[in-house]
Amino acid sequence: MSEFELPVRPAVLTQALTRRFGELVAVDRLDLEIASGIIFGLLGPNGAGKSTTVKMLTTLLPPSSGRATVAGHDVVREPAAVRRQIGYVPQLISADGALSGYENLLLSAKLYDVPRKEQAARIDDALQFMGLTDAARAMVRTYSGGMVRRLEVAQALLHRPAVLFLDEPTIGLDPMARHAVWERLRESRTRYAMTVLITTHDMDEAEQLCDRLAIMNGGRLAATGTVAELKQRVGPSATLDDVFAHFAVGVITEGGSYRDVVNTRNTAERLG
Amino acid sequence: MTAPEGSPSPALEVEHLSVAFGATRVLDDLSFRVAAGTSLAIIGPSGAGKTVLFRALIGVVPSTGTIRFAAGTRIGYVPQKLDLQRDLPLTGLDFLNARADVSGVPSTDVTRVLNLVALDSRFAAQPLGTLSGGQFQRLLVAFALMGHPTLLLFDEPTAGIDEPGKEGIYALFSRLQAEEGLTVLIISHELSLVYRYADTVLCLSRWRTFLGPPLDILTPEHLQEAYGAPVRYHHHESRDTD
Amino acid sequence: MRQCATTITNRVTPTDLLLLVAMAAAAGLIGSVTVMRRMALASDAVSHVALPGVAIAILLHVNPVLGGLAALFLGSLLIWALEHKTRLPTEAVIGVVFSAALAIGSMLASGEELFAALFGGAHAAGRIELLFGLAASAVVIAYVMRARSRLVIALVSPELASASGIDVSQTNLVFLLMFALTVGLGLRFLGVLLMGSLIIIPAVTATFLAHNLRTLQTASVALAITSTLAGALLAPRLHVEQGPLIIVVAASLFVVALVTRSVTRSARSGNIPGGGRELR
Amino acid sequence: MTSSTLGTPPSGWVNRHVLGFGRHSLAVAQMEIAKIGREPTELLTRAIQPALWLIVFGQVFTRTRAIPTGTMRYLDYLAPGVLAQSVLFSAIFYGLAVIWERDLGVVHKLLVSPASRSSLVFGKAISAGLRALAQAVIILALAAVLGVRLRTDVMSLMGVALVVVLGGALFSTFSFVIACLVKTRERFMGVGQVLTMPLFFASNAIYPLSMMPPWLRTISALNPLTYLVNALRALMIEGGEGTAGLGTDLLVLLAVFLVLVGIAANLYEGIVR
Repeated sequence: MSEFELPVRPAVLTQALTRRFGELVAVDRLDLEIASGIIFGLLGPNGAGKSTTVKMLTTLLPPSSGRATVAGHDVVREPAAVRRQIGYVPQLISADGALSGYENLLLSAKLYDVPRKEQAARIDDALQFMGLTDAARAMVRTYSGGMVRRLEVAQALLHRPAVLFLDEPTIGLDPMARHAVWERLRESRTRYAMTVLITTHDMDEAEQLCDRLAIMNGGRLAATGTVAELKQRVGPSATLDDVFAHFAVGVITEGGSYRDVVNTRNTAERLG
Repeated sequence: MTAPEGSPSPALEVEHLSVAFGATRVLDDLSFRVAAGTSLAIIGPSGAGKTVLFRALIGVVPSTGTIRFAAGTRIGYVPQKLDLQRDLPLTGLDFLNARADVSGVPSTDVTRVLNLVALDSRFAAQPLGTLSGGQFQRLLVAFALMGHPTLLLFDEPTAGIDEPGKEGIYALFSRLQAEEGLTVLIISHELSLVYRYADTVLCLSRWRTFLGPPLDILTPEHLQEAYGAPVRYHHHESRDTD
Repeated sequence: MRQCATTITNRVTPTDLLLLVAMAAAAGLIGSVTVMRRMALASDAVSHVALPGVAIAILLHVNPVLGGLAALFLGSLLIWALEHKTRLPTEAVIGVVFSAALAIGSMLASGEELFAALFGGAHAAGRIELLFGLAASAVVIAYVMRARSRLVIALVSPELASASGIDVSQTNLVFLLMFALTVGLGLRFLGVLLMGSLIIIPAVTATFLAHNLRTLQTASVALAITSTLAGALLAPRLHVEQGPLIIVVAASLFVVALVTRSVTRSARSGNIPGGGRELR
Repeated sequence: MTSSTLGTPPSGWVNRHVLGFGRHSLAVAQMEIAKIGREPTELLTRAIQPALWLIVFGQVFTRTRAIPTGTMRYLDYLAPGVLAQSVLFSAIFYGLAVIWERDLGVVHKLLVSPASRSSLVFGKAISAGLRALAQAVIILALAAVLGVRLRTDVMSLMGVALVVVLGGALFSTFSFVIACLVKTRERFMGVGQVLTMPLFFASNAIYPLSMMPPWLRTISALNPLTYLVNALRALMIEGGEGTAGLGTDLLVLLAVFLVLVGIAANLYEGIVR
């Protein structure tokens, strides 16, 4: 594996990344650098610009200005290369309920050009790793919320992405299911030596899962650091809640469009 | 807030309530009472029948057992799921005025409820789709408050709303309770907020049901039993997370 | 072999115009509610049910509009019952109902009668027809104005509607009947197929322009009347059929609205914030 | 664990673009087809509609000879029209599935994969075409029972199958384009419903062009359904022929289909914004 040099470049790098929707600046000159191999949490209230950032990084949405590279590839100039290097679990449900877990995985394997010889082995491996072997032939619509999420993570990992993006991965899950998803994520990170970027507005998730955090607020970066660093910056006995409150001051306390709420609720309902 | 047990004037009494869909028993012999002017939080894992309980209370789902409301009870209901179409050309005011018209309430009531929930009439004049999560929740509460209800049923009021927004919604309940003397039933997953704002907690699960003040119910043992997994939540007052 | 000679009248009489405007106003109003109510499919199925009624009326030498109306009311009752009382997949049932209606209807009428029933035709309205048309339009308009609040709440959430004391099932039935009456109004001028279009297209166009109930209804009515008047007045000059031209105008307005919206959106590099779409 | 395939695109231009297009289309189509097999009842309920047309309409008009179809029996004339109608109806609401997938989030997943947009659209179109074919089998069987003079040689049957798939693919892609433009289920239902019946009646599916008023004749000449009916008539029926020649019909259908795929591939991305 000598031809395969370990990248020293950051997994994600953005420079003055900006996205406007009409008058609204959803993401405002964002400078972000995410080192390879860590679980990075993008924390912030609804409407802080987290999902917009992820959509730009996953090539779903062109930036209005600024640039971003993911795994060394520019999201605007080399979208195809970026897509090969990333896995994405959107906030909404992306597994197809009318197909079985196995078929969902097979579709991903084929779309990502996983070599035919390796497909079966990788799918079996993924099913086992995610604890879905017994449910592999069942229709996904019969899965519980936690199972759906684990399947989606498995789909996103089949092609061994360099960077995995997860948008609010545990929204609508009950505590037991959340813990299972977190555990799988932590393990897969080590196993595949990849970088994970998650967005969340949940303190627990940020604290338990992430190595580093960036707090976004009104489209801008309010603070970055490890959980401990951030707490220290606020005060000696600060909780992450306090950190959040400190850096997200002055946010419109009621961010998030109606659509967000409906989406979240629909997601919660389908998962739940 | 008065203690719920043995309170002289219950706003709602439920005795031996059962709901079954075919062979599946969703609620089994559930009994509880809610004192007037207090708040009851209903928690529990998915599928424990929380929403079904509400639907049974408003009579959309057939049930057995007794449901007794205090005389003159008017129910305001905010459902969990509102699968609205995108781009619906309806404003918050259209929606509230429609309720005023249907319920025979004078249209001045619209101003009253908007003031109560502290929603600026500028926002109320926008299409429903452009309201923020918190604003839309306030609008739904306003809708439920039209015509002076005495009992408010709230299904997952803060799903998908961020932390500051959640605080705002719960603070609103506290205020409504104090100002309007409302009795409030809330279904929620937000244990830390339940801890701060509810007078009584009803914990539903497939195995057991617990009822009591938050301090007694929201213990790690009870929660583990109900959810089948360790559950943590932040106490805001006491700084110990766990 | 019978060549279908379509008669194109040279002028549109003032009475016809009056009737057309009343019909268009009713169509625009009922359409504005239809597009919000996710009932486009059910309602459109209702309109096709008119065909066998028209055909039977022609066979029996009765006024075809009366036959059409009778079939429309029966059809709406049937669809309402199917939607509320059975657990059958509604779309499948509706599909069957309307194709059966079309097949039977097309079979009974023949030649130019078939084309007239499907696509309508220009003709001078008699006095009774005029009175009936104006009265029915008035009924539809009054109904939408009065029942608007109930309809609005029921469309946002049937559950909230029930909790607010609205009989959702009854509201749906009356709405379907009013829809049927509106289709009946346009049978002569536009025929079964095109009247459905006059109800739906201006209303869908209006959803691109409107942000509240009042503008939606105003725009929908205005678009329906504009299309109808333009179609009726231009048809003799362009020597084409009036009914199809009305729908062509309505469809053109739709395309213009669609294109305008896309252009303004891309010019602003994205969507209108909170335009109902997921942004962040 | 081999890391050798990490993010490496398949080597070679042809392999990456041409074969990649094929592989990805096939993968999408395969999954869609798996879904069809699971809902046989849907295929059957959808077959009721054309069956009604064939039995009620066809039988009566064949007896009364009210529609001038020259030397052809009316039932023979109608059968390809009804087949084309069922192809149209089964495909035209395909866009609803696209909107549904967007509302769920499935589209997001497809769009971040390395598969090209056109291969995704093409795969879905082909699967819709095959769905139409499954229905065509039912209708052909029914037509045979009713005594329609079908051609039964292998070449003709294959030709019919090909044309049915092409027609289903064409109208489903048309529906796809509409879905990307109107974006909401409610508007789609409105527009889709308003289009279907006029497309059907403004074609030569149930009566010959010669019978139509002139304005309707113009519209039907612009209507792809007319070409689908023509092609089917020529391929399916003993002694049947279209009005413009089989080659023209096929060319028109193929050209319209490819143009629509191009448009849909360009619009697809916008649906998640």
